[in-house]
Amino acid sequence: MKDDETQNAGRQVHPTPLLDELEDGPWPSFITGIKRLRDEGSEGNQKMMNDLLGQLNHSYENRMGYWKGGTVSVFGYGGGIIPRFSEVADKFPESKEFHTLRVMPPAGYHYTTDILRKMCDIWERHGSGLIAFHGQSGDIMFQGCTTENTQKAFDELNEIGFDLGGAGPALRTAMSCVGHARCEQSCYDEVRAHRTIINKLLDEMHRPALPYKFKFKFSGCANDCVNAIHRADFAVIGTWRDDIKIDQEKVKEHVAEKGRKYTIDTVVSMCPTRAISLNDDDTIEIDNRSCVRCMHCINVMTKALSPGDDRGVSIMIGGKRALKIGDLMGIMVVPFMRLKTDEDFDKLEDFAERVVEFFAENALEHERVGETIDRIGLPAFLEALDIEPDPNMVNHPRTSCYVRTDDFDEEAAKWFERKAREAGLQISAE
Amino acid sequence: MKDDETQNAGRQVHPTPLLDELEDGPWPSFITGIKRLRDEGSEGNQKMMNDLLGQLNHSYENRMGYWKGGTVSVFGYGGGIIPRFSEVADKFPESKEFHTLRVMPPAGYHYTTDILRKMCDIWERHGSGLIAFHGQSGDIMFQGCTTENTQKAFDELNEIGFDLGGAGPALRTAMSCVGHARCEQSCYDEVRAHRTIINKLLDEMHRPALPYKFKFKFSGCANDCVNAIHRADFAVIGTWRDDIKIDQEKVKEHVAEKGRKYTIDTVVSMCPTRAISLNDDDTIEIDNRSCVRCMHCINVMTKALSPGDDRGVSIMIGGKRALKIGDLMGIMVVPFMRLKTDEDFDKLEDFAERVVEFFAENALEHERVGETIDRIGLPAFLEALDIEPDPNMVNHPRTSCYVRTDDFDEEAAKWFERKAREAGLQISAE
Amino acid sequence: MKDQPNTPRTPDEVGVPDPFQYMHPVMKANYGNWDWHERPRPGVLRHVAKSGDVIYTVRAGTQRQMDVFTIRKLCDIGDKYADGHVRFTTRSNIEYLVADQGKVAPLIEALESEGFPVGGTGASVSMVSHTQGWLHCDIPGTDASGVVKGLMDMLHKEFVQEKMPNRLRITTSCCQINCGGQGDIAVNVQYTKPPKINHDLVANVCERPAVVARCPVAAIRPAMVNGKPSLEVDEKKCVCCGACYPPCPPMQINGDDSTKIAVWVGGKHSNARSKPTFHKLAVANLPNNAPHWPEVNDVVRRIVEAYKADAKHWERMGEWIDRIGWNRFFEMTNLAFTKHHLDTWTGARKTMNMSAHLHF
Amino acid sequence: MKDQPNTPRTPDEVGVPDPFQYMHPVMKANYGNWDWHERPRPGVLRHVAKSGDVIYTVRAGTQRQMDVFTIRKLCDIGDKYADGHVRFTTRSNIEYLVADQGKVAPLIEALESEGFPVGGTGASVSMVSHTQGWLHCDIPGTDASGVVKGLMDMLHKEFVQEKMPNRLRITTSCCQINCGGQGDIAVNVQYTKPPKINHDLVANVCERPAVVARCPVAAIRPAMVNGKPSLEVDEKKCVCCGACYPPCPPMQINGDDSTKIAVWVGGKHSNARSKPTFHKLAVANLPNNAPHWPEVNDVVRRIVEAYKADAKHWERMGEWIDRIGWNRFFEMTNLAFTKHHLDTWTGARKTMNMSAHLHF
Ligand code: SRM
Ligand code: SRM
Ligand code: SRM
Ligand code: SRM
Ligand code: SF4
Ligand code: SF4
Ligand code: SF4
Ligand code: SF4
Ligand code: SF4
Ligand code: SF4
Ligand code: SF4
Ligand code: SF4
Repeated sequence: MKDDETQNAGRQVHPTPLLDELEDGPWPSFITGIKRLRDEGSEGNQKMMNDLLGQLNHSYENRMGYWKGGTVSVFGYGGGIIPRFSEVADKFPESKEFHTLRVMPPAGYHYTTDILRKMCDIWERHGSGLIAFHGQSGDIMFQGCTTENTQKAFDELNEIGFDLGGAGPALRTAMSCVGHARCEQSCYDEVRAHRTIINKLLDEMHRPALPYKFKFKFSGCANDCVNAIHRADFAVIGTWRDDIKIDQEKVKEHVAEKGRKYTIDTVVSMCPTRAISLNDDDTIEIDNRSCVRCMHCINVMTKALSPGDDRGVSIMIGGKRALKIGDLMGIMVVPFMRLKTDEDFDKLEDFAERVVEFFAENALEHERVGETIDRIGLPAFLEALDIEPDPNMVNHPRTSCYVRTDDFDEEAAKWFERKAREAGLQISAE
Repeated sequence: MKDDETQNAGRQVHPTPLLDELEDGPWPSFITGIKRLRDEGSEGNQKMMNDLLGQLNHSYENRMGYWKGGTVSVFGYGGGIIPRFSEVADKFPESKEFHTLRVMPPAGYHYTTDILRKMCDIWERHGSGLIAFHGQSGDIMFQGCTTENTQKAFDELNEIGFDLGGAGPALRTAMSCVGHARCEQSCYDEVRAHRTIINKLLDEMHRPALPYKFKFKFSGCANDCVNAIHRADFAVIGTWRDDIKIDQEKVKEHVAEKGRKYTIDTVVSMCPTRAISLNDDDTIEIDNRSCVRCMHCINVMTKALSPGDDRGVSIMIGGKRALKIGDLMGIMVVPFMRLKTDEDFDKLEDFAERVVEFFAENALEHERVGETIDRIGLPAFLEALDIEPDPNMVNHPRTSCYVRTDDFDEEAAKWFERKAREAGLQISAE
Repeated sequence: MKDQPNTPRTPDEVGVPDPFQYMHPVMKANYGNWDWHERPRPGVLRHVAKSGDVIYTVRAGTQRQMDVFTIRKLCDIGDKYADGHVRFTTRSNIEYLVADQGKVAPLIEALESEGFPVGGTGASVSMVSHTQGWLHCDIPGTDASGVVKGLMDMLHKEFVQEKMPNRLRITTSCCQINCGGQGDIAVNVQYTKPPKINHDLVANVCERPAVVARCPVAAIRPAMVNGKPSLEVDEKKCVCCGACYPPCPPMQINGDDSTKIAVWVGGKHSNARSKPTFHKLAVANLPNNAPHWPEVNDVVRRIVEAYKADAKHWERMGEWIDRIGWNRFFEMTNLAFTKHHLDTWTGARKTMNMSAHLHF
Repeated sequence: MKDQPNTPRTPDEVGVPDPFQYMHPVMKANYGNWDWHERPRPGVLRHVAKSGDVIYTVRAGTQRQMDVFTIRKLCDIGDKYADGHVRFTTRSNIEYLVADQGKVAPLIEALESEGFPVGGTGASVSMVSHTQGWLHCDIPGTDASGVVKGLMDMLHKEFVQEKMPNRLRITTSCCQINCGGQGDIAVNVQYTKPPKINHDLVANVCERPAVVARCPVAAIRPAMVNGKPSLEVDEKKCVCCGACYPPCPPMQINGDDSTKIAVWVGGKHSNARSKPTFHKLAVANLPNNAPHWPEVNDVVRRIVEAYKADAKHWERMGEWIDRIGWNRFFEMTNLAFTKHHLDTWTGARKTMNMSAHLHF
């Protein structure tokens, strides 16, 4: 840290006694980083960050926030910027505008150092010099920009191949796990699914016209490394339909290495549906009918076990956090959709479009799709989307007898037709 | 069966072609029994049962019921009789009145053949000759009585030591399992608990003045052989607080007899909280902290395992069936109440009285106590009854952040006080 | 009082009778001090007290709705082959208590020869829990005793042997009030049409505000019909629950054709292993086909057979289905999963599968 | 367009960038064909492809809110000791992808010497998920980066080693909107007072019907105050959720003293073993004590320690508590169970213990 006189082109540096306390400790300090921008950044960075620190210290003192919203956008787009205007601009004028550009990352968050440096350069010139990898929705957040510079910053980011993400009542930036790129558990091509859907629906992101936000998240398997079920309106999770693949030799090696009792305690007893039993010869038996594809045993015995070959995705609709009706998790709406061929991807894309369309047409203002489903009931949602009811959608069938069932037989006929159709398909496929 | 001419004092016997079909098959036939009353019963029985059969066959033909309610009671009591008047009395006049007397059984349903015969004699004289052991609430149901004979029948039953049970908006007849009388799982004296509470509150049974029905049920352990949790407003279930008692020699015998794998599959893997492990020497280890007193392992190894010694009851409030808000199960409101000494029984009695009093004062008309709790929220119910909140009351603490917590610290202080008190008690007891 | 012979007798409010006067002496002597039990054969329990005393229980099925002749016959058997002490179980089976092992076999023989099946213990199908139906109730959609008789005739073999994975408990209810409990299998009336209102009677018979309050979906509103105060039902809202019928009989919910039967599965009262559960819809809209209800019996049979064939020892119906998945349950029983299986009642969301757990 | 220099540039709607242009060549070559992995040491993953190819991942913690100097430093390290390919994880950790095992140790050394902790893999405490707080948001009750910094300073040791029973995921949210997710431990703002309304501003700033609609308990109604159209809150009903504040800033929900912190436990996103769950209230009303939040940190530390000491391998926080019981959780962490822990929201009944299962 330099001393007060020399720095910041002669301006006073705001004292930040409370923030200074956040420079100790082993974890990297955001305060140290921001101070460096104040002290060594581009001229624009320095000014803005000095006042930013001043305002932040003021917040720490008074335990109150001092930003308010507004409207800022770039040419051609209606969203993607989070505008921030200071309520204490009189004291801290240089950070009176401190907007964030939400920028979509490459699917799976892959970067080269080269592209990162380019981003830094742009943001040093036009913004505050502060970037977050990533926001909770997955955006690269270029934080701290004047209204004037917003367009410039965007133009340059756009030139290097990046686009704005979502904000407001719109399709939001999506996330996908590392999956296929590195992970052996991955059951589908997350990058392709992610890019196919979002790029198809891009208009809904850039020109906000939905009743409220709509988020997609893509996890390659049920470990759900991007928290899709809780945090996406449309969660795509990899799974498989056939049997878990077992390499019995490697099972034996695992048991030999970890011990028998340990294997029983951590694998057999922890299977949620008692589907696994350990044979006397230290191989295992999996009752695949009872297996719910939870991933646990595969996680523990990563060398010996792996997902089956008949892979695809399941789709859960309606996750969100607390506003208005309380937290919701996505409901299993599509138990299985194969996802391998071009046609498969087309189907997924088509389904995504139909759900967003349903949302656009049926949700109330500021209502998430999960709330819509709660309001109209799952059966009505399924009917609207022409999805056939399936036992996998529920933990168990209804327990309440409050329902009018005079058309039960017709409904049952649909099920039997479907089963016949599926049986037919299976026969013809064989 | 006699032939038509001779029987029933010359009256025509109604043909009962549909009912006749219920006389085949290996299970004892109620139709054969009723026909016997028609054909060989007392004169009153014969007439009444002929028309009863006629009406019942009529119901079978038309698939409609033909009884309606009304008001019938005995001197001094306002309840206990289910009045039935026929809507087809023109066709079947002799069973135009067909009331039921609900009579409370001895706790645990114990009888001698002698007392049963006495009941038969009374009912042959004053009623239809048809008795059910027992109704779903546990009453002996003396079914089929004229208005005129109701008092007579009751008087005679009362003389041999029996009393009317509940009907209408009142305390209802209770049930208790065989428990202490024969069952090694029983954790408290069900007979005493049952009789103490019901006989104390008897006025609420005989002179209906509650907002709606109120049922007690008593099970000696969590196997709940009287279905208390679903079907009682106030369920009393035996449990224990200390460790499960293990006779390791008998464990070994069990394993030797049933096999190791079978023991793992049916005991170890089936424990709901993974509290059991099988040692290499075929003894078992139970982590009693994790055990939820579900009874399963004790059921399977009845010789080797038994409930601990620090026994008592837990109380669940609010079970009922479907009307109005859907099925409810009782909520765990008192996790543990020791039940051994006279004082303990006084406490139980007192608590039961307070709950019924709360119900009388706070429930809406035709509202069960479970519905009241749902309406006002569990915290308000606990406060009204001066019960301290306990984690055993919930599967888990709240997940919703919609709550005003500014008095959290005062509430927390109560908990710490209670814990200090309990610790003190434990110390002074030692 | 006593000197006015015409005044009715004042009741002696004895309350719950003391059972010790009727209890078998061995049970009385060892009250609260039992040690363990075993089942020497289906229908027989052998309980051993800590004192070493032994009591045998022989359990037999009855029709519950018993004529005095049947009861006396049971008493005769009790006097002749047992010790004159009996009890009835939660499920209306009779139990003979016998101290002497030598009496057990003759007792069984006597019971069986009189047509009372001996069984209902352990992993058997016990007696169906029984309600009133057309025989006695004022609101029934079907009969009770007849339904029970049909089911127990069919399942008789499973009563007298213990060959199920765990105990299997069946319950019936003859209207949607559901006096029967939760069941591994529950056979319940399910109405399918809104009530038909006899407007001429409503004003006289029904307390209108009370009826309005009784409806779980607020589908009833007061209305003037033909100039008389009556009630109106919004048929779009009505869930055909029948709750309005008992307080207002002119709102007839039953119809010879529209009263149907639904079968539910997976209810459980005990706390053993899993927590108690409610039963879940398996199939609705089965015809109310007295006197044999063949369609209902057929469904029950398929469910019992599937459970028997596939469940693991100690798994109750609901626990078995949870393990193998509802998909496979519907497949094995050849029943259909429909939109009506998706819960729509309060708390419905918590019954949805909000996870990636899947059964294929 | 191009010939009008003053017209803004039309965006090139590229959408989600193609990651293959940035992806490490070994990952690209083996895309979708990985076989297994292991963790040679905390912070390092070794993934083996079906082809036999190997990729090492070295994971390090960052402050997420990074200045360009920090990012460039990370890039320098990547260029010098790794292959110039990186990614960021769901929890804002940076990952270096390295084909050559020889580079792993020097890379770790370089990261650590520059102050970037290497870890966050396997059964460790990974980076706290991070939101905006006073630094950027318009509605925050507390800061985010400062809270995260404090927690990670405290838990640094648990980040660089893998000594927890399973992965432990912490999340924070700087207002009750809760942009942070569910967490094994969640540190969230919990308001304790109804909004204070600046009636002079409401008419100009707020769309009143929209605000009324936003309230989950219908506690807001339009009202005239001092002759101006404004809004009124029924303070008895208000659950202090703060939902009215974003659409209507004059309804100030924050107060220097009344904005408090609650800690929640047992949230889980993965489907491994148990289904995903929401987190549950552990303690509320902790002071919003910047810059170190010692009371919050103390609670978190106690929870982490109890879990670490007592849970079985592979049990997540919520699974552990389910096994040992909430009673014991409160005992071990020295926290209080109060009436506020009893759920009162929609579906609350299903969170009650409707069974005889008990933990003593
Ligand atoms: C006699 C009776 C109690 C009474 O006071 O009348 C009784 C008696 C016994 N029950 Fe029960 N249960 C009786 C109704 C019940 C009920 C209620 C019901 O059937 O409506 C239940 C709850 C059923 C449910 O969950 O829906 C019940 C759930 C159990 C269980 C738990 C089974 C499970 O694994 O879920 C056990 C434990 C066991 O099987 O070892 C049990 C165990 C027993 C034992 C073994 C207890 C003992 O050690 O003596 C008794 C002998 C049972 C046998 O049949 O082998 N009893 N038992 C009831 C006989 C009913 C009948 O005639 O069939
Ligand atoms: C007789 C009996 C069925 C049987 O054959 O065993 C029975 C019969 C009736 N029940 Fe019940 N209930 C009988 C046990 C039950 C049970 C089981 C129990 O107690 O364990 C329940 C479920 C538990 C509960 O209490 O919820 C039960 C839940 C109902 C209900 C629904 C209550 C609710 O809140 O959901 C009603 C309707 C009402 O009360 O308005 C009802 C109403 C009736 C009425 C009074 C119908 C009416 O409103 O007119 C029936 C009279 C039938 C008759 O003609 O005798 N009955 N009823 C049982 C009583 C016999 C006895 O005293 O021993
Ligand atoms: C890199 C990352 C995905 C990404 O695209 O960025 C990732 C990568 C892996 N996860 Fe994950 N998970 C990542 C976030 C998550 C999340 C989301 C989160 O943390 O917010 C979850 C859900 C957490 C929850 O349930 O709340 C998650 C739940 C899992 C699980 C399930 C753990 C469990 O038992 O509940 C596994 C299985 C395992 O541990 O073997 C897993 C396993 C893995 C494996 C072993 C998969 C593989 O075979 O490669 C990866 C290495 C993990 C390691 O750290 O040892 N990953 N993983 C994320 C790293 C976050 C970090 O920096 O800490
Ligand atoms: C920046 C970010 C937090 C962060 O630091 O990472 C964030 C910040 C805000 N969120 Fe969020 N949310 C962010 C991810 C989330 C997530 C997590 C996710 O997407 O996985 C959630 C939970 C999931 C969900 O969608 O429900 C989330 C749930 C909300 C909600 C509640 C929505 C609900 O229906 O319950 C709101 C309120 C609203 O939309 O009215 C909200 C609103 C906001 C606003 C726009 C506050 C406002 O209304 O003015 C915040 C702007 C802060 C700022 O100044 O930049 N934010 N928000 C995250 C977005 C960064 C990015 O684009 O990558
Ligand atoms: S969600 Fe599954 S596929 Fe994706 S990174 Fe996690 S473990 Fe791998
Ligand atoms: S994936 Fe899960 S459910 Fe399937 S066998 Fe493995 S542990 Fe059991
Ligand atoms: S509830 Fe328990 S104590 Fe009572 S009879 Fe059943 S097993 Fe025995
Ligand atoms: S009683 Fe139940 S919870 Fe306790 S150890 Fe036995 S099986 Fe496990
Ligand atoms: S279920 Fe309905 S019809 Fe049957 S006894 Fe109960 S109230 Fe009457
Ligand atoms: S049948 Fe049920 S839902 Fe329909 S009007 Fe009557 S009470 Fe209401
Ligand atoms: S949690 Fe609240 S304060 Fe924090 S970023 Fe999200 S909306 Fe803003
Ligand atoms: S804080 Fe929440 S509950 Fe209170 S008035 Fe505002 S929106 Fe309604």
